[in-house]
Amino acid sequence: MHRFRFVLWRPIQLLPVLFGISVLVFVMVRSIPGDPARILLGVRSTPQAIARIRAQYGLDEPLWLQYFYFLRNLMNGEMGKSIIYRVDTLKLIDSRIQPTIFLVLGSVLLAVLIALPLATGAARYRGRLADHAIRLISTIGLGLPAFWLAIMVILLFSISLGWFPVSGYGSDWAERLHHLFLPCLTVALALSAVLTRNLRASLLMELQNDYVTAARARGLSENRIFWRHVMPNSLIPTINLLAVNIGWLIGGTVVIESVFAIPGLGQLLVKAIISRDYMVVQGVVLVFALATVAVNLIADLLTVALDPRVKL
Amino acid sequence: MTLLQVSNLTIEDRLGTALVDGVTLSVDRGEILGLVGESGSGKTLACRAMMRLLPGDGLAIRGGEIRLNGADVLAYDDKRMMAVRGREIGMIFQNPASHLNPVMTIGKQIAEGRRWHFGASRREARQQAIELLRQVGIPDPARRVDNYPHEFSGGMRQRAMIAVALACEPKLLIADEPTTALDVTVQMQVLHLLRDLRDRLGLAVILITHDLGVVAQTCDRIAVMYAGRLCETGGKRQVLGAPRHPYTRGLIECQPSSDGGVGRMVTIQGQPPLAQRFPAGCRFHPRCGRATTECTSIQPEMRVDPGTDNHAAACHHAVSVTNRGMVHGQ
Amino acid sequence: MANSTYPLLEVENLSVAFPVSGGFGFGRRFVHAVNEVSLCIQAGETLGLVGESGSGKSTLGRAILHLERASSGSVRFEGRAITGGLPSDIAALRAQTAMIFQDLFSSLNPRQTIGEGIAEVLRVHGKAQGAAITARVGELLTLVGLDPEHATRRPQALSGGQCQRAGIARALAIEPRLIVADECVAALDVSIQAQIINLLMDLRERMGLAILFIAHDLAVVRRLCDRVAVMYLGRIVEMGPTHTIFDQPLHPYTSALVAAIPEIDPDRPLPADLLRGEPPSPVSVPAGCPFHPRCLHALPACGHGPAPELRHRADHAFACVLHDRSSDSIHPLTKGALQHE
Amino acid sequence: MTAIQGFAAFRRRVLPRESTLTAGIVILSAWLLVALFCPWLAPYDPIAQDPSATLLPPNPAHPFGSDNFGRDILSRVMWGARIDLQICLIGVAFPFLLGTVIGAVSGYVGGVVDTLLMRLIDIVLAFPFLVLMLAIIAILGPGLGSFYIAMAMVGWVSYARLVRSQVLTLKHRDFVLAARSLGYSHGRILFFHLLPNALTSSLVFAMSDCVLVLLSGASVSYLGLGVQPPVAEWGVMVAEGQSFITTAWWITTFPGLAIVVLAMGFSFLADGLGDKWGARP
Repeated sequence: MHRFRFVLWRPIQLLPVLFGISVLVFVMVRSIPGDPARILLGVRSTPQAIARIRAQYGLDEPLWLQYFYFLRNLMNGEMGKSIIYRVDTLKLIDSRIQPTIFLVLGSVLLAVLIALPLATGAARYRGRLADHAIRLISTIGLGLPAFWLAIMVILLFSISLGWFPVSGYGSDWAERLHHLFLPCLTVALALSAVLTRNLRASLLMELQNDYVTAARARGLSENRIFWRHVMPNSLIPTINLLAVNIGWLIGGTVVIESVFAIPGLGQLLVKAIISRDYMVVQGVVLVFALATVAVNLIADLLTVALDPRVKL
Repeated sequence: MTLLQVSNLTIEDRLGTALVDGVTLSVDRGEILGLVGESGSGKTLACRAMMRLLPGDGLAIRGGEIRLNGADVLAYDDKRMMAVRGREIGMIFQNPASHLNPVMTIGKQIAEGRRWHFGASRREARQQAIELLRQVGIPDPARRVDNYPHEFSGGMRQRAMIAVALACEPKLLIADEPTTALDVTVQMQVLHLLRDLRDRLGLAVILITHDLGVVAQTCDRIAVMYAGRLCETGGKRQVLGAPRHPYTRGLIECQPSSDGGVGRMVTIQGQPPLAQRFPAGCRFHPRCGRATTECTSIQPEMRVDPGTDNHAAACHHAVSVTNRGMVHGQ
Repeated sequence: MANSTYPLLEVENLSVAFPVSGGFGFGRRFVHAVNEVSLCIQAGETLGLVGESGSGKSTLGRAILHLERASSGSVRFEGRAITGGLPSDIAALRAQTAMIFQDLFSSLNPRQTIGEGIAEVLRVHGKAQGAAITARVGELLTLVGLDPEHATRRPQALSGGQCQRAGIARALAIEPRLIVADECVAALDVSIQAQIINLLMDLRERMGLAILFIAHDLAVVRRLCDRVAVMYLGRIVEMGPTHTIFDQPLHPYTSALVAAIPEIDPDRPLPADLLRGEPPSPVSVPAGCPFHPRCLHALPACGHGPAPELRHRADHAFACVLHDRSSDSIHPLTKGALQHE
Repeated sequence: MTAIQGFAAFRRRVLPRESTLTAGIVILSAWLLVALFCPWLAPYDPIAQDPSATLLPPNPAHPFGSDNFGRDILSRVMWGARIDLQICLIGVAFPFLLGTVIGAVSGYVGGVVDTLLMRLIDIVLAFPFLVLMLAIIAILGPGLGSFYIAMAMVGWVSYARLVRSQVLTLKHRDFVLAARSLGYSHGRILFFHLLPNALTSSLVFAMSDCVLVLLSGASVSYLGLGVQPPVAEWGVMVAEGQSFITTAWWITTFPGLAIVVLAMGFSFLADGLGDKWGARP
């Protein structure tokens, strides 16, 4: 089918964005005042190390050439060394990425599980008590600061009830699941508020569409109309919303990982910022940006697969 | 034989304004009834009431009777009503683009009715969908059955919507301005299709429209509504050839005939009233040249002209067969 | 008039093309919404422009007022070149032309009262100053049959017919010589339609207005217009004085349109199928005569070569090869006349 | 007239009928009053330490308890309203102004300008919001000023996108065509005809954006990269109380609740205005 050419074309369209991301990341580190070599190496840099890094990144060359070196190094998987951990940034990221991935996936899963029934209930009982209650809860949910919610959740489930560990990640799968549940729940609670509100709104909008009237006029039951027509059509915008919120979600993990002391990328980023470990900052930001782009790409492709109207 | 009899139907909004007031209509099997009126005349609302599908909040049927094959539809519970919708009374709309589910194939939407009302299998329903598409004049139906609504042109979409309605095999089809959004040449094709279905399937049709030209060429009987009330009903030739109500007459005269005519057009002065400001007495009287003090206070009843067969008008000064010559002489 | 030697409006070989992305972004194609159209309007004349949806009639109307970029051809207003014209030429066009629209509510700024909208025109064009503005606004509203107190209302508070009158008042504020009316009665109730047509007739008489009346309702066009141009897929296929077009159409498309006018005559049967199918999308215009796939009289030759040229017989022009064989004696295509051959 | 009747009359006359809007206005004006009059309302100095009153649970003298330095939590929450309201207002104002103007011009002008701008927006949106902000703050150094700059650099994107899409739809409405046919200048069309119509949804979005800005400001401060101790800011207070969570829950709980309530106020206001103006961003 013609519209599936999109699958090939869309990634090509992303090239300018990827280029922009790399420029932005490059400019970000170069705009720190002071000698770049010294900044990249930290305070305890030796003259030899400074000379080496000057050569590797071409720091005496014009800026566009420096950018070229930066790209070349990136292609070779060279993101520089962390001044704190004394290892390659890429290796560092590799060792820290797993908890973050599970945190994000778990949160999305939980959030959808929470939001779907709530939004459905609110839309089907519009204007009744259930709807008002769900709307109020989701409005409160919007304003919950993740770091505070995390502490409250720890206070309740870990300290008072003792069901879950306070912090850390664990060594085997069962332990990790146990450790990750509370962080996932925290992120999911906040995310599900956004999802519930938007899914409810798009369900209500779909319910007002003319084709719903037409379906009623054909004698279909409200249940069939809702599950067969309204729900699938409302999920299409919700997928996009979820993708847009992935960026927000990754931001949330930064905070959550710090609170729960999970050795993930977010915690790494915060520590790197505080200790001025710019190579790590640069690497983590780049990884986060690429992940966001990838998620949006998947959402775009899903939309094309689900909605026959969408063309490039 | 009367299929649907609506008597004294009254629909009120939350404030108690009668948006449809005492409407009495009937449709026979195999008959096309034209329901004519301007926007806000309550014609669509009256038809939605027949399916008990009033749009929006706060609208309610406050009085009257709707009898389908003699049975009182207003007394039905939701479950029995669902068996009436689609199966007994089908409906098609002005804007097929929005009344078809945009992300479901045409074939699936037609098949849904077969599966829901008749328990057809997936395969049967698909075959029947192709057959229905052929019946409504879609070329190459076996291929088109898998298309989505946006891949159809305007006229084809209207045909597809008719096929979706026909899938439930209704006895009565309510067609709400089905040709208004179409070009004239395509409008002609759709009207032909409706006439053809009536002839072949014995389908009764209520054709809601604002266009008297469409009515004249398609319908058997005509009912004219103004501001929520019926003003004139009767056979097509009676109503269009010898209108008894001044509003009907005005409507006929202010539509230019195909030979154009010359000079200024005949108009009905003023504009249709808003629902909250329906005038007392005859609702047409502020715009009527024939109005007298009687018209401002007393609501006229529908009265059949004794010299005719069921040609009724709600006007204190309705023209009757006996003094018809006067009207025609202008 | 200073430029009385020129027609008020002259359009020559005007084309308007829109790019449509062909699926890959680089495969750019063009939709020729308006294709090599020529026409002219004299001062005080009303020209009807008819056609089905997708015929390009609205685009042509906008291109004439320089609201759409022409891809080739020219528009001249009182002899001044408008396409590629100087800002001063455009300003002269703007000072003497106005437009009225189909969509009653969307054509008025929802955040302005009717009075503010008209006053803005007066102020921008320097038609009135200070207290005179309010007086003039009242005058204009009265002229179109509204109450001066409607000036303080917003469009949402008016009915469709009143909005259309307000739109006409705003157009008149400019004191135009040409008005382009784009389907300006299509969205109105029948009883209101006639009122607006009468208003246009009155204004035309009183102010010597020229009107380009774009519509799909042929009966109304017949009543109002002096001349008619019929468009199909971006081209004018027939043009001439109103009575000729309606009584002796030469193009099969025109004759089908005329026959399809719904008539309030209970004894007239629904006309038989006049045309095959529906208007094709302007994105894929058929080769040869663009009308041939729907034409009941099409000859084998109609499907090839370039689209037929518009040929002129006195004040009547048409683009069809059917009358080639007997060019000296033309049989009008009234109600299927060709079938009798 | 009793107080209840008085309030009822006040409600009828002054407050709008919509309950969400009313709730939003009441919550926000309450916080505004607290922020304005905290020097007089707060029972204690927010940064004065009192070694004799450390880690007291809520009691009549300290309704919200006290922290490890003996500072009164209630007074700190009240003074915190000043900083956090300021974060919301300044944090939203710059992105709003910047984004609205850029979006409107880009949507109206179209062409290359618009294409370039859309690419730029795509690039900024490719970065997770908080991550990009943290990165900018990392360069500029911690502090409230850096936060505002980062907010302006990142936040304008949403407004620009919103206003641009509004302008793009409005641009094809007939009243804009009418304005062009009447010979109005581009500036007049853009600023007098398009922008007033596009602005409502942008304003509604700004109200809901206040929630996001508040949470970001508090998060950044919580991470130690925004407002610096000992200034009373809610995010900072939560961070300070975290180590005492097992023994003194009140230190973290009350500032957090303050954030939730203020955020609710903005959400209600946004929802209420959205319903009233029929604008859904």
